[in-house]
Amino acid sequence: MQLSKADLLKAYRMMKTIREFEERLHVEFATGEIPGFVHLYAGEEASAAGFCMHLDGRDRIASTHRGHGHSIAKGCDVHAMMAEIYGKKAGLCGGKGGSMHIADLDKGMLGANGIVGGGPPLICGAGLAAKMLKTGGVAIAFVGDGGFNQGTTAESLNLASVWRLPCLFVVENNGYAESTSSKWAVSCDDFTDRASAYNMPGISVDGHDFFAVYEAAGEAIKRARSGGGPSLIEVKINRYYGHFEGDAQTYRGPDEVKKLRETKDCLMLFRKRVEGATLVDAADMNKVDTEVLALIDDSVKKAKAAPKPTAADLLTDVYVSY
Amino acid sequence: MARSVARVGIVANPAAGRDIRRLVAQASVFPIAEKRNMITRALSALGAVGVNEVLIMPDGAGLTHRIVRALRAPLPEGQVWPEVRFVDIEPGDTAADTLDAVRLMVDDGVGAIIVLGGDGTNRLVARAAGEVPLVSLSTGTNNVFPSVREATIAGLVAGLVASGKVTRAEACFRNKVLRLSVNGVPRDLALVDLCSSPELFIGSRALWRADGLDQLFVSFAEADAIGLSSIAGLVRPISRRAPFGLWLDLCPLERASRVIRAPIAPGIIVDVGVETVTTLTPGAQVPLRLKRGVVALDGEREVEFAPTDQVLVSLAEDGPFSVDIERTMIVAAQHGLFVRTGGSEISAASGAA
Amino acid sequence: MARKINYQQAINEALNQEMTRDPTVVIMGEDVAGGMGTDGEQEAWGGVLGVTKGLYKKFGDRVMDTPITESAFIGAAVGAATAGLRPVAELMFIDFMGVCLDQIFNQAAKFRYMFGGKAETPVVIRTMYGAGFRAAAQHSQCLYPVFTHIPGLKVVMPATPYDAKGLLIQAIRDNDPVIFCEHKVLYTLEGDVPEEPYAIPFGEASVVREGKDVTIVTLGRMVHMATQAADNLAKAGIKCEVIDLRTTSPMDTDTILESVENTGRLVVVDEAHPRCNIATDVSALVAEQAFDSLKAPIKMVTAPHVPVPFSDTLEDLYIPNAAKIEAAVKAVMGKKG
Amino acid sequence: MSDSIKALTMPKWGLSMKEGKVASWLLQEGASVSPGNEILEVETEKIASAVEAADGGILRKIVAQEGETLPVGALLAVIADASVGAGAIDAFVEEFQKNFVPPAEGEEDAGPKTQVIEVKGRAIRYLKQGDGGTPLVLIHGFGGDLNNWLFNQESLAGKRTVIAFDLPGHGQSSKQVGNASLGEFAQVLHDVMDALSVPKAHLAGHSMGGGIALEFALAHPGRVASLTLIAPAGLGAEINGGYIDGFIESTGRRDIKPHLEQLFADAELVSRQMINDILGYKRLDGVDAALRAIRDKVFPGGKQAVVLRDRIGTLAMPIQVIWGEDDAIVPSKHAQGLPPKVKVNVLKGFGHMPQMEAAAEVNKLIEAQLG
Repeated sequence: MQLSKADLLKAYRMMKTIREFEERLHVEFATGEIPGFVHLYAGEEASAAGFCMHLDGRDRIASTHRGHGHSIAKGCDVHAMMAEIYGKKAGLCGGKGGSMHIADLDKGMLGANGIVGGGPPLICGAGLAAKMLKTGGVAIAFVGDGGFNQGTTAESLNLASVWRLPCLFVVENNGYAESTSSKWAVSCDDFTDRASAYNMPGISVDGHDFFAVYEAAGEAIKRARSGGGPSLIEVKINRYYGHFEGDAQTYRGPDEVKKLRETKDCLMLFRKRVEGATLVDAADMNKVDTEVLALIDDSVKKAKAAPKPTAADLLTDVYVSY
Repeated sequence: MARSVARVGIVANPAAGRDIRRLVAQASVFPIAEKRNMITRALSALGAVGVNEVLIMPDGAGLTHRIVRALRAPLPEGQVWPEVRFVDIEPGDTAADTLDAVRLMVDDGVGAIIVLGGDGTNRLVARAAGEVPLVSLSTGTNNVFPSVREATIAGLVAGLVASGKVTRAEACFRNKVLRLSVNGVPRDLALVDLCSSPELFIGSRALWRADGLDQLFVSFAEADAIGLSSIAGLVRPISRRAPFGLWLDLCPLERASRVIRAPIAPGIIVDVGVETVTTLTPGAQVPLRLKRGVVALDGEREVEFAPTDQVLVSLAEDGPFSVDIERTMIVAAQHGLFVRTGGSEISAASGAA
Repeated sequence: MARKINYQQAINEALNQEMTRDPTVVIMGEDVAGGMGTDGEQEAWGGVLGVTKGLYKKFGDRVMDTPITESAFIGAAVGAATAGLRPVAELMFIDFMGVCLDQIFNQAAKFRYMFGGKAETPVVIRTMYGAGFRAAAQHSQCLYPVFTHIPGLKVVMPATPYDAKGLLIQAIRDNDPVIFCEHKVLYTLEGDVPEEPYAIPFGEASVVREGKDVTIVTLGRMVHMATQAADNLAKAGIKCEVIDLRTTSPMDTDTILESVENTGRLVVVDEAHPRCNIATDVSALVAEQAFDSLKAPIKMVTAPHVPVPFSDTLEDLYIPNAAKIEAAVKAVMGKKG
Repeated sequence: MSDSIKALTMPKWGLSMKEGKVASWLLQEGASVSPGNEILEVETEKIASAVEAADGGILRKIVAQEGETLPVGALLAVIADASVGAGAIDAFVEEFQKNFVPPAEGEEDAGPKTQVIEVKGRAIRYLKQGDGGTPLVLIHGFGGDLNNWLFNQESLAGKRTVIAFDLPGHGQSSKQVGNASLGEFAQVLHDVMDALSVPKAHLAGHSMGGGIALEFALAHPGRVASLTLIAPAGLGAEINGGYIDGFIESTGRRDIKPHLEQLFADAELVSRQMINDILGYKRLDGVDAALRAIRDKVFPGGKQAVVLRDRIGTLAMPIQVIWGEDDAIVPSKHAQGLPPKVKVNVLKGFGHMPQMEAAAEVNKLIEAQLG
């Protein structure tokens, strides 16, 4: 696996941007200024980045309620995302979607989704469109361990296999469906076991290791682009925060997250590897850190200052024409 | 007859059989449920030959959970299972689990360890098993070191060895091993093959591409093997028991002195250019040609190295002990261990010797 | 050239012409070709009642059979619509909405609003509804009010072959998600239909009969029941104005209100169950906006609040008919039934 | 039954008419009538018009009462000579009613049917009625179709073949309009006449159809027996551009109605059915583009592009112009100042559609010119 220095820095920036976006939201949410539900992706960055580093304008992804990471990785504008989460008119969705519905179809981001298991059927459709229009594009459904139990996911795996669609079904198994352990709620213990039932390859990768995800994603995407059909990839991963902001997480071990941050943090592992291999200087990555922090800081400042939508916005954007 | 406790360890790698080779090749998928079934079949056999206690490596991926459920269920009619204990580690679902668990099993005096996994799992167990013999069962078709055997039989032989009914001298043999040191410090080992490649990252570990492979070291090379060692096996087959290994410098096809078409992964048969073939004698320290890259141990990329690192490979004869399943059962048969006379119990079923 | 074809042929012709015109139009659904994967006939069915027959032979893999997985393929149609196709998905019976509703009302219907007006989802979901086939409680319902309730969806209820073709063409060309409801009893109904493609705009009711005494607002199959009632009532000197809504979302409220302002009396006929249906919706509209024009209380003729029964005697009692409509009209005219 | 007793029956105006309502009687029993006299008003879904007498005699008995809706072919009145006895009239009525079977629902129309002919790659719909003589060809205007002649064609077909057809871009003909000029349409007329083996014809054109007829006559004078130009284009630059634009831009009943009302002196004539028919036509694929192309070519910037009045004097065949004085689309003042050989008829109290609003009068004028 070869990655140029520019690629490595791009991946690092992507993951770092997601991390700082989420860490900042965690702080800001606690002030009470952010309305509604917010589900943070911190800890899972290597998954979004490992897949989205391979994607371009032809490709489409569908995300989950925990969608900020995928959105950033697929190129959604950070300022607009932040403004959206603050419910502002300048938001990516004009303040009509919020955290759970961040989407930018022009960027191939079919939306975070408030419905667990809502994405896979849509991704079958995006894959079908790519196949019929011969764009060479692929479509990726990111699903959690909760969503992967939904009937929609089961149906979509079957349909994608029957139609041999250029789709990837990525189960980001962070161990908890809301507050319920995947060890209890998932009958097969390991999601890759389900792949063979749908006649597609299924593999597991360590979601803390960007390089493991990146390589597996690359192969699955290559296979899909070349007409090889869908794949199932389980990314074993951890989230640093609760199901939603405000979740006391009494279902988790006392030092669980602390230990994860110390031993399995994807950014830490990434830095150690590229520095150890003398591929990227620490100074280059430190510079990225500084720039990302400034970007997030600026996005929060602007989001707070931005105006809210007005009464005139309530009734627009329901239909193209009515 | 003095009675002591017969213990057997079981290490099952829950992650084995789900790596990237399912995506890039047609490698077999091995469901966790089947691993659980293999363990329960082995437990039946272990109970049948009088093993008192079985130590199992716990995991976080659901295998433990399944075994616990199986233990709570009523036993099949007429069966007696050994006591089952999960060794005291906190599973992190990494390689360290296996190393830690095997060390604890060795400390607790297990007489044999049943290993469910592939070459990679056995490699880890070998690092910590010391003198304890392994009964290696392949979970999948992508392996060279373990063989595809029925778990019931594996349970029987592990029990016979652990309880001393068949002696180690009769049942076991010692494997060769390839050792890797970085900057003078022993780093890791390989049971079958060790290969260097100019890739920069370990990535998803498994190695399945022939292009770029630089050097291949094998402790043995079977002509009917799957994987990288097949390249050597098709040039010059070398048995597990031979007192030497082999070292091949590989190269692009156009520069090759010979081109070998080898099955380097399930469903992947490719041409590999071989520049030179050298006998690897025990003790010789061979430096790698590459300055930067990764080393794959038994087909899995494990070690990244930079130009500042000095990387050496050597062959040693003090590898792990393995139980020869076929020979052990022949010996048991010759001793009449499974013959029932009159109303008495078979001797294989008695307590530890 | 206009000529007589039936409702089912009109739908088939609309699909055929739009697929010819626009290569991004695709069809998917259970058995829309039929016989897939068998050793027998290709395109064995062409839809469970043969509505899409012939399209697979002409358009090949643009007519896609699906596994019986409504969530997956209705969702796939929605996803494909966001990605450059104009899918027409067939939800065989409207009753099956229960196994795919999320993809329709939480996904397709909401994309545009949730995403700040930047999404277009030009998907059509064709679906069969209505009683009269002795198909019992899970294959006979009139669930279009549920879809009508959802902002973001358009709901189309053609009553004639002419409308079926023109409204389906509009549905396919429309850039919003459209639920296209076909009454199974109407498939064999014949009528004049131009050969050329044409699009009937949504939100334009059709006044199928003019009259000064009573306004009958109705839709779908009930248009024909209402017309029959109006014919009978005309002999008794009662002139009914029959309004076919054609689409329930958008709804042509102007035509309803104008008519009621002229007649002063309203009967609403709806095959759906009586709670929260189109009849209650139209009644509320008139009560709120044209109350002063009313000379009599509004009457609603609907199915009863029970599931659709199987036995023919019960189903016939269940379905609103001309006699019930005539009685309602006579009641608002102050005459004894 | 005496041949001298004639039945006046519910007429069939247009192919889709099934029934009509007797609106009012214009003559009383005992009035004497000549062929072409208007006897009563009938309303249909599409339009209201007068029923003309086909035969001369005395209006002996009114059978249908005002307000009654009757099927096509139903007996409305009896016309007979004064010499016929009252008993014979009653017997005639009784006999008629006994034998009358109204056309059943959905029954195929036994009357004349439109046909389609392929002319240089375009499908052209036409309706042919009558037989013999020098044929009369009817040419409708912008946005119209052969049904514009529904009160005229049958009446004029008594003595000759009468052909009405849909211009390209109109009715049920192909929607390809080529360069959309009057010359293009004149060429289509030429090709249609060839295809139907009509070497020479009387032409009657309405509005833009009048311009087409005039253009054709100038190009092929030898093939034109006479010209009747009804509210024609081509005689002046003015035209109601607002009407043309409104007709094109309107998409629904409410917005098109006020535009259509400009066509008639009596706005009540614009029925819901007429509006539906026009909307149905406008919604056919290709129509919108065709109408816009014609507008841009023939009426650019709200003016007529082609004015031929200076050349009309060069034509040798009989020519007449018929205009509703209150025409709001093409001003009737264009009828003024034409060469003396052109017979000018300006009808008081009518608008742009005199062949519909004043069908009897127009039919009489055409009949007179055709001789």
